[in-house]
Amino acid sequence: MQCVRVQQEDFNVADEYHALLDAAPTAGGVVQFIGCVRPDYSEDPVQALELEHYPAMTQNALESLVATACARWPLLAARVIHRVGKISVGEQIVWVAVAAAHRDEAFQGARFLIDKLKTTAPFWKKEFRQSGSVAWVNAKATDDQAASGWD
Amino acid sequence: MQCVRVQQEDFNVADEYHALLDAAPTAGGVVQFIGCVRPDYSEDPVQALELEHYPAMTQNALESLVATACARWPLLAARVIHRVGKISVGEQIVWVAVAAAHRDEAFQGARFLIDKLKTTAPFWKKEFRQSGSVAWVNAKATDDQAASGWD
Amino acid sequence: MIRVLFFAQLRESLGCDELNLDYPAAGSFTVENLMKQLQGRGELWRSAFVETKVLVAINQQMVKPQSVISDGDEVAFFPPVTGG
Amino acid sequence: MIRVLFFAQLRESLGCDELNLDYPAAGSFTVENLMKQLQGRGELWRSAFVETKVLVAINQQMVKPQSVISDGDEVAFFPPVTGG
Repeated sequence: MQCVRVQQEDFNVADEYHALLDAAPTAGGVVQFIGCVRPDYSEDPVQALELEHYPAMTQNALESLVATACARWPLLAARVIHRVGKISVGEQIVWVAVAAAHRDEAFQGARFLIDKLKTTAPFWKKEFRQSGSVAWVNAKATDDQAASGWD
Repeated sequence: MQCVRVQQEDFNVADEYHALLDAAPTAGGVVQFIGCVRPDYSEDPVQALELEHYPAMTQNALESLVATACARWPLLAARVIHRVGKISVGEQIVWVAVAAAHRDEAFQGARFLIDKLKTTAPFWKKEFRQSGSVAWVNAKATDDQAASGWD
Repeated sequence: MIRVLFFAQLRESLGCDELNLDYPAAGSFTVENLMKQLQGRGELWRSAFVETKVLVAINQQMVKPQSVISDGDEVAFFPPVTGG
Repeated sequence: MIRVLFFAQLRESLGCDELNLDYPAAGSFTVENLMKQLQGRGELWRSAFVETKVLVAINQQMVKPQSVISDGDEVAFFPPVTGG
């Protein structure tokens, strides 16, 4: 069973993991990826991110990624939760989880979903630093490479 | 911080995930793998596994894998929990979790740990089927291939 | 009518999140045609589309600059995405 | 003295989980030498070591058949592992 959510509120990994297992009782392997707001130790550290998105497109873009993953590997369940709005350092941003009979599919499916999410889902991050400076985050070439590795 | 446990009792993924995050507050990405006793839909389904191990060797073997992973990738935390004794269908057997600054290391570290665990850590599974038949599980060639892919 | 949306840096640098444009009467109208038209709105618009990488979606699906826009479509322009 | 341990299928088919053997007086004594000695214990032992794949650890470290055993070592024989 597939499930995609875009929300402001934080999510509880334990609840989500158990809901995933309930949806995939025959799973032999589950892979979960959680992305967090990483503190940096620069002179002017990041205190929070703000995530803008394109609401009419986001849900569809994520559902389409999940559908692609489920067509490519025999997945029993694949889920994505992505937060938007202001998120402080150390907090969770994204959860990707895949259940499958075997670990290889689970790892590949989860990695595919986060790699493709990072280059195709319409989210944009803005960094708020201690000094008060605010700047949009630039896309990374390494993310493009990781995503195109699946094509 | 590294942490390896071999135990009879089940483990709580939520508690373990939070302990991992506490140990790696600068993590940007966390990957968790959970292996479960997969039900099979044969005429004589598996009802439980019994996991035998070589107690004097198991802890060291897992710690050595974690140390190797931490030397190979810049991991902030890497943990393994593996159960032994009788485990019923649907229950959790193993938890591997890795926290890192970036997702690539986290995925690679977690995959390395479970692939190597499956071919080098001294655990053996025995299947108990509905009819009362009991048989040792055979090692899989695909597991050897997955593990040697890291050499 | 075409509804045109702008997001993130692009929205901020243009000072505009949405435009409603008349659909041109003649011929096939592509994303490239629309971008050229938008660049004609002034230096701010020219530099936003020429000097930075801009992605485009028609009706919430990512498309290429050669894609054809139909009357009534929602066209969104935005910088490379940075979620996850 | 060498402490020899057997696990899983191997333990069950041999009906033996542990042996304590005298360390041989002369020359270097390898895992292969020990395996040959164990096979001499009878058909059950011969077939267990010849017909199935057996892994070996000296003092809880996986080793190759050519590895040398020292007096006082713990040597463990077991089938391919199936954890995880």
